[in-house]
Parts: sequence; structure tokens; C-alpha cells
Amino acid sequence: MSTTVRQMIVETAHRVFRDACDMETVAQAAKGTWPKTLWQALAGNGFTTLDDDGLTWEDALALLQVAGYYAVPVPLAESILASRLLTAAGLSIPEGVLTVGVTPASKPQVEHTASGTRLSGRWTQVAWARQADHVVFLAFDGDQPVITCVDQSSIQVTSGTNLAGEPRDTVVLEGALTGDVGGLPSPWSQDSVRSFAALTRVMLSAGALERILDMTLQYAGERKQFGRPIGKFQAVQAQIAEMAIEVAAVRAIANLALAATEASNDTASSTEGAALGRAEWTIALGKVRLAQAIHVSTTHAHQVHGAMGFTEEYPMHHLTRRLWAWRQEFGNDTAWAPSVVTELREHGVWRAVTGV
Amino acid sequence: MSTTVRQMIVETAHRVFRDACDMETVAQAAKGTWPKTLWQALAGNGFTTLDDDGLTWEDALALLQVAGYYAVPVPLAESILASRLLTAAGLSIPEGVLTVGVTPASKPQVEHTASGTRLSGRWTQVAWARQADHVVFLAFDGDQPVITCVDQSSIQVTSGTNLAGEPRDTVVLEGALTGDVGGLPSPWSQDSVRSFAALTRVMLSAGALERILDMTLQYAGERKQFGRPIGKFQAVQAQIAEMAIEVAAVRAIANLALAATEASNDTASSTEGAALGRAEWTIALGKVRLAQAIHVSTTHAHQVHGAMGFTEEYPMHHLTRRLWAWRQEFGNDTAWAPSVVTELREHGVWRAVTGV
Amino acid sequence: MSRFTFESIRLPDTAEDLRQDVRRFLADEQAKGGFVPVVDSWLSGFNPDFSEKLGRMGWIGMVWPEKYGGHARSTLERYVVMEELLAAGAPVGAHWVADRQMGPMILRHGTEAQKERFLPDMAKGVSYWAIGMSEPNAGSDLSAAQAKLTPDGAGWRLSGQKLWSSGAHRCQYMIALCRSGPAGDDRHGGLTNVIIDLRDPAVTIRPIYLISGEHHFNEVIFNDVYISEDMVIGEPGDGWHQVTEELAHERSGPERFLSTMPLFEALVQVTQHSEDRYLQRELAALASELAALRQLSLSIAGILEQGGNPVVEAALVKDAGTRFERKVTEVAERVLQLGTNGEGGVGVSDEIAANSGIAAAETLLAQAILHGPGFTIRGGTNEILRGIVARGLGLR
Amino acid sequence: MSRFTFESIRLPDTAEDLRQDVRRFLADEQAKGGFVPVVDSWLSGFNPDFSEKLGRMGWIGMVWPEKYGGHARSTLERYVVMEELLAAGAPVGAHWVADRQMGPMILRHGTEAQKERFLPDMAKGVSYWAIGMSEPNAGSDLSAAQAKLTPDGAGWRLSGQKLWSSGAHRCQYMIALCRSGPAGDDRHGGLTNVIIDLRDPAVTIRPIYLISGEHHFNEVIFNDVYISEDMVIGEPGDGWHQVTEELAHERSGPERFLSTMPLFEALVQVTQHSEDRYLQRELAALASELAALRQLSLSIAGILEQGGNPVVEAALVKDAGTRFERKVTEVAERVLQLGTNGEGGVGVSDEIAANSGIAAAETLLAQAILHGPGFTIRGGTNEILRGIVARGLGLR
Repeated sequence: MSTTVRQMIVETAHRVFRDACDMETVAQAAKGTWPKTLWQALAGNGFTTLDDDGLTWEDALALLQVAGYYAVPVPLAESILASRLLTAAGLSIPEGVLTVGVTPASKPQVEHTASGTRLSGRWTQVAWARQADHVVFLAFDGDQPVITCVDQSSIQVTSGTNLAGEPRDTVVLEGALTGDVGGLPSPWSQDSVRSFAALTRVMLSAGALERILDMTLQYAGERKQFGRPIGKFQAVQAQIAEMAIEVAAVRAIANLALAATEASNDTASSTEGAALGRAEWTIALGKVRLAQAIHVSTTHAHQVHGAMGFTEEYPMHHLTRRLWAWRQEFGNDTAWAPSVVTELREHGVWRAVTGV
Repeated sequence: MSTTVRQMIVETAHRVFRDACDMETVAQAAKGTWPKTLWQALAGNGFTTLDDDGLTWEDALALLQVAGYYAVPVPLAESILASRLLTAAGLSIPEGVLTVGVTPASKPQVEHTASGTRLSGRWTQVAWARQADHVVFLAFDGDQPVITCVDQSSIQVTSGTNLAGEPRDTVVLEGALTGDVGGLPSPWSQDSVRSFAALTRVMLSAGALERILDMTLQYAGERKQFGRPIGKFQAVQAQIAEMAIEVAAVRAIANLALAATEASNDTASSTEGAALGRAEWTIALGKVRLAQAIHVSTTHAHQVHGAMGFTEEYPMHHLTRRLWAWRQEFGNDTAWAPSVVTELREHGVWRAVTGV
Repeated sequence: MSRFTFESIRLPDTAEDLRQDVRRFLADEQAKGGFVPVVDSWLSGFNPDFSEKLGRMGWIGMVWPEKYGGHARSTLERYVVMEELLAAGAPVGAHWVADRQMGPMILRHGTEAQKERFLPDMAKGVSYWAIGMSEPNAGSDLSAAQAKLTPDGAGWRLSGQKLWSSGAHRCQYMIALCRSGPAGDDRHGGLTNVIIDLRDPAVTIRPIYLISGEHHFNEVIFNDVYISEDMVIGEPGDGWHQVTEELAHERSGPERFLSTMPLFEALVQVTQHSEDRYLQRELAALASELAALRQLSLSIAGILEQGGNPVVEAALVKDAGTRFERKVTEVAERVLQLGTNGEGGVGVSDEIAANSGIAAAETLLAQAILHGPGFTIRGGTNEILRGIVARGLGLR
Repeated sequence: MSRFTFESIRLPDTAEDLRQDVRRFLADEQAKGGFVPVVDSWLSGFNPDFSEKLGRMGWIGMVWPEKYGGHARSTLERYVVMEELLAAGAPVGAHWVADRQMGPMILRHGTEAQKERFLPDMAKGVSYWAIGMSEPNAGSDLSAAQAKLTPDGAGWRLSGQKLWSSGAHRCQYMIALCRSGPAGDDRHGGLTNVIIDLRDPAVTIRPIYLISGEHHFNEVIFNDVYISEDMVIGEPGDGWHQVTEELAHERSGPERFLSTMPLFEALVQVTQHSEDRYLQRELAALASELAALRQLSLSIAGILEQGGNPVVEAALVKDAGTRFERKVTEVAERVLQLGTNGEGGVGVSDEIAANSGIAAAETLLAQAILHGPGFTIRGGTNEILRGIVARGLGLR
């Protein structure tokens, strides 16, 4: 891992987001305005797609923590995941805004017809489908999971939003013409794709949790009641201390997932399966850990902020609403629990946690 | 319900326990000394068995709240339950210390032989079996649950204790001669007996929870750190406030269970089944509510007390260890959950809670 | 040994009969499409038609004397009506504050003329009132109120502002706690409650949008509003006393633990066929907490009926009740999978997922999540309440 | 944006090799009946034989210089050995305090003579040391210590008492924080650490029995004990500084979240065949919390290795870690049915219930319940720790 390069990317990202993604931009985006300048800034810095000579998958995941801190209102996670899937499937990455459809409603099929390859199916939770130039889909060729990319012009979008007002659209395709189709590389499974999608939520959330801690600390230091800053009250201090541990824990486990993901890419092919399994397990742990962190942190952050904190005017809700949504997206804690527990049962808790 | 009589019983009971059941008595009992004086005082006041002209089942349940407050180290709950079961089965109540065996290991049978009625089986969790003059057993005559009473001389006891050091023995009978056998009255089932046993634990715990709140309040007012009573610290205040609500909640639900039990006895025979069902449901609620109350209250009580509180010398553990044991006895919250949820599913939550 | 007064309450048969009347009414209304159950309906369900219907049923101002349009019923009968309305998620927001707080304050401290003028319309369900307590720098600390009353002839002039006034943009009146003199040593003096006609052009009402995007709360600005003598409640300077004695009413009611009741019902429905024991444990724990809270809240209603003022008990119940409301949400967040477009959750039966039950449950969960932060803040934060309990227990 | 220093740590391969050595050793010992896993083994597992064996393996004083009997290994290697011993519930109580606290204090502040005299026996696992910090009126507030040192020639006389000294009745030595002068304005002056030979007849050791009935803690009374000059650590008056700089070591170690690990393992084993999704959720939540805590604790070990003093981070980890230990107990209380004589629990498979697994799990649960209150009190209560975190975050 090139820590220095990644550190540089993270620092640059902070600068880019500070400039192009203030809370007003986020608020406007929540009302439906596409933040073109922000997207261009991100794309211009090479942050929106992976690149053999530039952003690696792991760099991009680190970048998502920064993006989460700023409540990024564009499909950055999806664009990165899309380029990861395309690359893995041996397909090329098109220009423009990319998103992914990786939660198909049933088992959408590609058909090889005389007039070309066609795709039919329905995908929910497609982030910013309405806005994307291309959507990268997880589909099936028979039983084989495959990746393929479809143009905006060929998709039917039903708009929806998550709790934070982020576009989460449903896309329906009925025999749409698609480009090349590529299989998932060994040892990836359909579940690996779901894991990677979940990992983007862990990364984004790690950043967003950090931000609400910062906002809460600042507020507690400034807001006065009964003649002194509320941060002097033991009850408020306890709430903030609890937030701090939750934030630190999520960051720790996000970094663990990042390291495991990296290890699974750097591994000799003979142990690839095991390394990928380890990465997926660590991601499952992360998604489970996230649920508690979000519950505790958002509860305390709002409680410390009092009535002000749940107004639209005060910007913290751009973070807390995203966190509530991200907790659920690509599976909540209950959904991921069996993936975690299978390993505990097979190896024992301690061996599972220490990597056997 | 004769509230005045019951009030009088409760007040007398407080006086009796204050005199005969101080913490030294409890501590000695925990070391194996049978508190003879206490038992005599209770028996002398007519508190150990139900009586047509004296203590009713509901009075006795109210009495158990007081007994719990004083960490009663004798089988008072069991003696009362034993006399309740005997009376219900149409049997007479013998003299002496009584206890019950109502958690049989399999399905112990009575056999009617030429030499008399004989009983075989194994019962766990028999409180003070080693000390009792008679043990009242729940057994079976074929498939029919029955009640019968066996003398100390005929039982084999393997000693055991619960977390609080209270005797919880295992009793084995192998064709022991028993006295009369009586069936459970309609509409009672084997589960009703289990419910009543659980109800004694709810009542005892309500009192014990009250006591640890009192002890914690007193300690917080006296103990100083950083130059002031710890009760002045907001963190301690919050812990005590949480204990207070838990105590109040358990008392409220214990009283609800008491009222429902009373209603099930006062009911015309046509609605007996429904009234008993309601009482059993309320008891299940109580046992479930208890689990949280014990978890929260014992945690906070010990935390406020600091290191002192978990020494043998400081008497609070006589209460907290009993609470931990009572939470489990006759089924913990997970065990009782289905009884609660069945009603919620059938009638909806609100109708179940308001009594349909 | 007992630190608080929480007597067991057995509801009179008249109250239980009334309960069945309310249930029939609600079932009818729901069948007619009169309302869709929502979370937190006493805040978000502002529905004048529905309030008028309730007025016609005699279910507003129930305990007030008949001569002021009331129905002279008992506190416990009123309690039963309130809890049924809330448990059903019915839209009671329009008249809620008038019925719970402003009517009783006028009844207790108002002049005969004020009673005759204001109470009958409240009881009809056509007069809606806002609360004017909080200010930008007086949230949990009401004694810091600064909205200023200056004497003007027999009346007063009012300048300043109030925050968080629920429904002020749709209400006709507000009662505001204002500063008419210095606070004095105990910090509780110099406060006066006045009635303000919100249609007065010198009153500016600005919306405060919530994180759910809804508009319930407002900032209300008084630009030198003339307050005539007959709009003052009781004696000038008695305001602190008047608002704090209502606190037990405000804090102990069933609205402090029933806000998420429609979600709880939905949760049980959609997991109807789950055999999962530990899910059942969570549901049973919630039910047992609910049952206990209801008994405690009923006990307080009983004390109020007898003229007591159980402020500490009310604080205890509100703290626990509002935490319960949020626990329901947390369990639901583990069961349902928001954003799957009504396609399921963990433990949700296919049968139910296939019909509209799951989508409705998800909608209720979204409402509960977004309203949740308010539960433990409004009407006195839980931190404030715990201080009150500690004081009641003699800790300070 | 980041408020604390928690760098990711990747353990070196040498440490992972060492882990396998420790596991083999522990498996052997367990197979031979050398120990039975217990909850909270670093308090309750006082086993001189076992400590000597560990000494022979080179697993005590691992990071100390070889000339004092140490093994010059890295902090991270030491960390791995510690976590493996604790996770297995091995009886490490006899030498724990010497290895973690007293040895390092002597190494850092002691004289050359003290190092030569005391460290080698500690590293052999034959010299056991007690902590003398708390007093009857100085629990969380160490600056209130009153055990009094009076000058006597070149040495001192010590009178007073210490409380909660773990294992003092079986240890040879104690290091006690004593008052040698006035506290001064910052309340931290005038404290001095001295080494006391516990076999001195002027020392009286009285047992403090725990609620589990066990005897680990003691009251240690100093009846005018003579403390020779060479038994003083560093300069008189430097005591506060010496004990607080060890706090990060004391609070961040794996013993602050692994005390109930044997119970957690047992819980997973006995519910091996449960298909209950919500039970799995609880187990997964515990595992995810454990994994995060371990990373944070490792990060602190990394900082310590580099010579940093992460007091605030350590407070954070101890607060969360000890709460985690108790959460394990709470989940186990829902699953197991104590007192059923090993006959089951909810979700416990019959297959396991039939063998000894369930009885062993119940024993561990009983230990965890009875030891639990101590977890969040010893070594600084969680309330104290949160104050430290708040200060670290700039809140006071």
C-alpha cells in the first residue's frame, strides 16, 4: 500500500470538497439540483473512476470517507463501484456520470439475439439513475452473474429517494440493447458485489459520523444554557464521549475492511478465495458495527443539539438522514448477521476476529 | 378486594421483617444457617400459608413484595405457592415448613399400587428442599397434571444453590409413598402452575428492586468524592433516575398482575378461562419487564456504589444476587416472550395491552 | 419504602364503555378514509375536519364544566379517549394544545369573560391554540424568557419572539409566557402569560421546517403587539407559577409514550409468522414496557383527578416514555429494510410482504426516524427531567 | 477532522508466529488439565505454577532489557501474547500486575539497584506484586490519598492503609502511592511511590471478600512500616506523575475487553445450531464490537511502542471495552437459563445441552454476572473516564 499517495489523495479530496461541497450545495442537491460543479471537480481530479495509473480501488474507498464527511450529494460511491465492476469484468469505462444497479429484483437475464445483446429486468435502489449517463448492471447470463453497461437513453427510471432525499431510483429494462457483457472474475460471486456495495456505505458513514461529532462538539462549546456552555454538563459530556468511541470504532473497522480488501487484491491466486472471504467477512462486521454507531451517534448528536438540530435550516440533518439511510442500504445489521456468525461458529470467536 | 386488610398485612409484614430479618440474618442464612426465628415469626403471623379466614393468595402476593425488600432467606414464596396448590387440588395443608417442586425434569408419574400411591421422578430448583418438612410436587397421573405432597423422610435431596446462595435442590423420588393426589382445578393447566411460580418471582423482585434503590439513594447522599456527595454529580443522578423508573415500572406491572390474578379468582365460571388467560398473560409481561429492570437497576446500583458495593461485607449483594437469580428462575425473558407475543399477534398490541 | 405515589388505577366501567365508542368511531373514520394512521399524530396530524368531528362527539374539553361547552366527565374518561386517539395515530394535532394546556390554564386562572369567550369554541374543535414558551435563548431554561411586555395604559405592548410554536401558522391564538418585570432572586418572577390573537398584523409568523421537510413549527415575532388588559391570564408576574403547575398535565399524558404506536402495531403485523424467538423477545420487551408506562401514566391521571400535582412522577414517565418511543423505532430499524420498495425485511413474512402491509410499515418507520429526535427534547429534555427526578429523590 | 490518534496497526509476522506458539502452549496446558478457562482470569486466576511456566516461555517482562531478565521484544509482540492468554481465560493473575505496571514503573523510574534486584524475578514469574493506590476515601480521586510517609533518618515511616489491593495476601511486594508532603495548588504534589515488602510484620493484610465469595482483594494496613531509602521510586513528590503516566498502559490493554471472552466463545458454541436470525444479530453485534475494540487497543499499543502517551484514547477504549464485557453477559443472560442444572436455554441446541457444554457455559455466566460490577469500576470508573475524554475533546 502506498500510504503516502493515499494520504495525498485524501488531503486533496478534503480541499476539493471544502471548496465545491459546502452545505448549501448539499441543501440544493436535496431539492433536486444536480451539483454539476462538484461532479466536474471530482471528475477533474480523477476521483470518479478507478484508473490503472491513478486511483486504486482502495484509494477510492479511503476517498469515500472524506466524501461522507461532506455528505456528498452525487453518485461518487456508485461511480467508483461501477468502474471497479467494469474493470473486473474486463470491460471499458465509458465517459460521463456512472452509477450501478446491483440489487436486482429477481434474476435479470441477458439474451444474445441476432440484433445484439439485450437485457431485461428490474433493479431497485439505483442511485441517481435519472442523472447517470450510463448504468452498470449486475445481471445473469443463465446462472452466471455478469456485468454490463447500458446508456441512459435505453433505461426507464421511476424516481424515488432515500431518507436523505438522495435519488434512489427503480430502473426497468425490457430487452434493452446493451454493450459487452463480462463475467465476474474468479473467485468473485454475486455476494462479493453486494459486499463491495455495502463497503461503500461503511466508508461513507465513517466520514459522516466524524462530521456529526465535530458539529456536536462545536455546538456544545458554543451553546449556553443555565449560564454556561452545555458542554460543561456531565450528561452532555457523557453523550459526546459515547459518540467519540462509536466514531473511533467505525473508523477502526472501516480501516480493517480496507486492509482486508487490499490484501485480497494483493494475494497470490492460490489463496485468493480465502483472502476474498476474509474481506467479505470484515465488511459484514463493518456493516453490523455501523448500525450501533449510527443509532448511538445520531441519537446523541440530536439530543445535544436540542430543537435546533432537527430543523431543516441547521445542516446536521444532511448527515444524520444519510446515516439512517446508509445503515439500511445494501442490508442492515440483521441482514448481515448470518455472514458474520457463520465464521464465528466455524472457527470460534477469537480465531475469527484475529484472522484464524 | 379488601384494600384495608391487605394494607394492614403489608404494614405488619414490614414490622415483622424489620425485627426478624435484618441483613445479619440474611448473611447467616447465606452461609447455611436456617433462620428459625424468622420462619417462626412469619408462621406465627399466619404469613406462610393461605387460609380461608386469613391470608388470601393475593394478600400473600402483596406480602412477597415486602419479603423481597428484606431479601427473605426462607421458602416463603414456595410455602405460599404450596398451600395455594394444595388448596386448589382439594388437599389439606400440613404443618411445618413447606416447599414446592414444580419444575419436573421429565413427566414424573404417580402410580396407584396395592401398597398405596407412589411417586417417581426428578425435580430441579426445589427451594430449601433440604429444610422442608413437606414438599408439594407437580406430577402426572397419566397425562393429567396432579398435585401431591411428600414428607421429608421420603425424599432424596442433592443440594444446590442459586447465585444468591439460596438453596435450590434437586429432588429424586423412586416410588416414594405419597399422600392424597388431587387434580388441578379447571381451567388450570400445567402452565398455570408455572405462571404462578413466575409470579412469585415478579413480586419478590419488585420489593428487592425497591430496596436497592433505597440503598443507592442513601449511599449517594453520604459518599463523597471530589469534595461533594456523589449524588450531586449529574451522571449519578441520571443512573438513579433510571433506576427509579425501572422500580416504578415493575411495581406497576406487578400490581397489574396481582389485579388480574384477583380478577381470575373472582370471575363467574363462564369467563374463568379468559380471566385466567389474562392473568397468565400479565404475569408473562411482568417476567419480561423484570429482565430489563434487573439489568438496568443492578448495573446502576453497583456502579453508584463503586468498589464497596461488590464486597461481601456491604449487604446490597443479598439483593442484587437474588435479583440476578430470580430473573432466571421459572423462565427468563426469552422463555416468556412467546406467551406475550401470541396475544399481540392475535389481537394487536394496543388491544392486548388494554385488555381488548 | 415507596418513593413516589403511583397508585394502581382501575378504570371505571363508564370509561371502558367509552373506549368502545371511540374505537367504533375510529374504525368508521378509517374505513371512510377520514385518516391514515401516522406516527406522532398529535404533532403532525393537523386536521380541522377531524377535530370538529371530535368536538361533536363531545371528546374535546371533556372535563370542563358544561357551561363553557365542556362535558363534565372525569379525568380518567378523558384519558381513555386520548389514549385511543393516539394509539390509532388519529389526526388530533389541531385542537391538542387547546384541549390539554390552554383551555385548562384559562379555566384555572382566566377571568369569567375569558372562559365564556374562548372555551366553548375550543370544545367544539374549531379554535386552535399555540404554545409560546421557548425562545432562541430560552429552551429548556424557561426562566430566561425575554419577550417583553411594556405597560401601555390599561394594557401592554409586546415585543420579542417565540420559537417552536407548533401549528402557530394555522392557529387563531397563542398563549405566550412573557417578561413583564425583573426575574428576582429565584429567577421565576416577572413573567406573565398573555393571549395573543395570531391574526394581528403586528404578529409575524415564519415557518421552521423540520428535517422531515414538514412545517409544524414556527418562529413567531411580536412587532409591538397591543395586548389589551382582558388578554392577560391571572395577575401579571404569576406566569412561572401558571406554566409549571401545568407541567404534570403536559408531561404525563399518553402522547409521551404512544407517538410510535402505529409503527409498533405494524411491526407485529408484518412479523406475524416469524418463529424467531429473539425477535419475539424484543417485541415482548416493548409490550411489557408499554404496559408498565400506561399504568404509571394512568396513576398520574388518577392523582390529577384528585387534585394532586405529581410533577416528579410526570418527569419520570416522560423520560421513560419518550425513550420507549425511540426503542420501538430502533427495533423496527433492525426488522425492516428501508428502501427496498416494500419488498421485505428480516423476519417479515412473504404473505404480508406481498400485500401493502410492508410498504405501510416502512412509511411509518421513516416517519418515526425523522420525528424521533423531537420525542426526547420537546416538553423538557430528558436531561432536564432527570434533574427533576433527582431533586424529587432528595439528591439536590 | 480526526480528534484522536488511532492509526491502523498491522501486526508484524513475528507477532503472528508468536501467536501460534502461544496457542499451542495453551492447548497443551488445557489438555493436561493445567487450567480451566474462567471469566476475568487476570483477576481470579492466581496460579504461581502457570506464571512460572510463562516465565520460562519468555512471556513475562517481554519488552524489558535482557540484562534485567527481559526479552527485548516489541510492544506488539507482547500484546499478542497478552491477548491470547486472556482470550483463553488462562490464569495469569499472579504476575499480571508486576508485568503490566510495577515492572515498567521500576524500569522507568527505579534505580539501577532496584532494577537488578526486582525485575529478574518478576520476569521469571516468581515475584508477585500488588497495587497500592485506592484508599477508603480515595477511590476514583487518587489525589486524596492519605497513607502517610514521615521522614526517619535516610528512610521513611509509613502509616495508613490501602484498599482493594488485588492479591496482596499472596504477593511479596506492593508499590503504594503515599503522601509525603502537602498536595499543593494542583492537588497533585506531595505523593511518593514506595516499595513495601508485604512480609514485614508491621503490615497487616485483611481479606475483602467479594460478592462471589472469592478472596482477591485486601485491605492493607501499614502500622508504622519502615521504608528504607532504597525502596522509594524516583524522587519523593513525583508519585502522581509516575502513576498517571502508566494509566495508558493500565487502561488500554486487552484485559479491558476480554474479561468475558470465554463466555462469549461458550455462547457461540452452545447456540451453534440456532437458526434464529435475531440471536445471530446479537452475536454478530458483539463480534463487531470486539473486532473494533481490538483494533483500537492495538493502535494504542502502537502509539506506546513509539513512546507516545495516549491517555485519552486509553480512557475511550476502557470505557467502551468494559461496557462490551458486560454486554456479553447480558446477551448470555437472555440465552442461557441459569439454575436449570445444565439442562438448556433458549436457542441452545439439544445436542450441546446433552453434553457438558451447557453446564460449562452456565458456570462462566455465573462468574461473569458476579464479576461484572467490577469491570466498569476498577482502574477508573466509566464516569471518570468520560470526564477524561470530554477534557481531551476540549469540553472543559
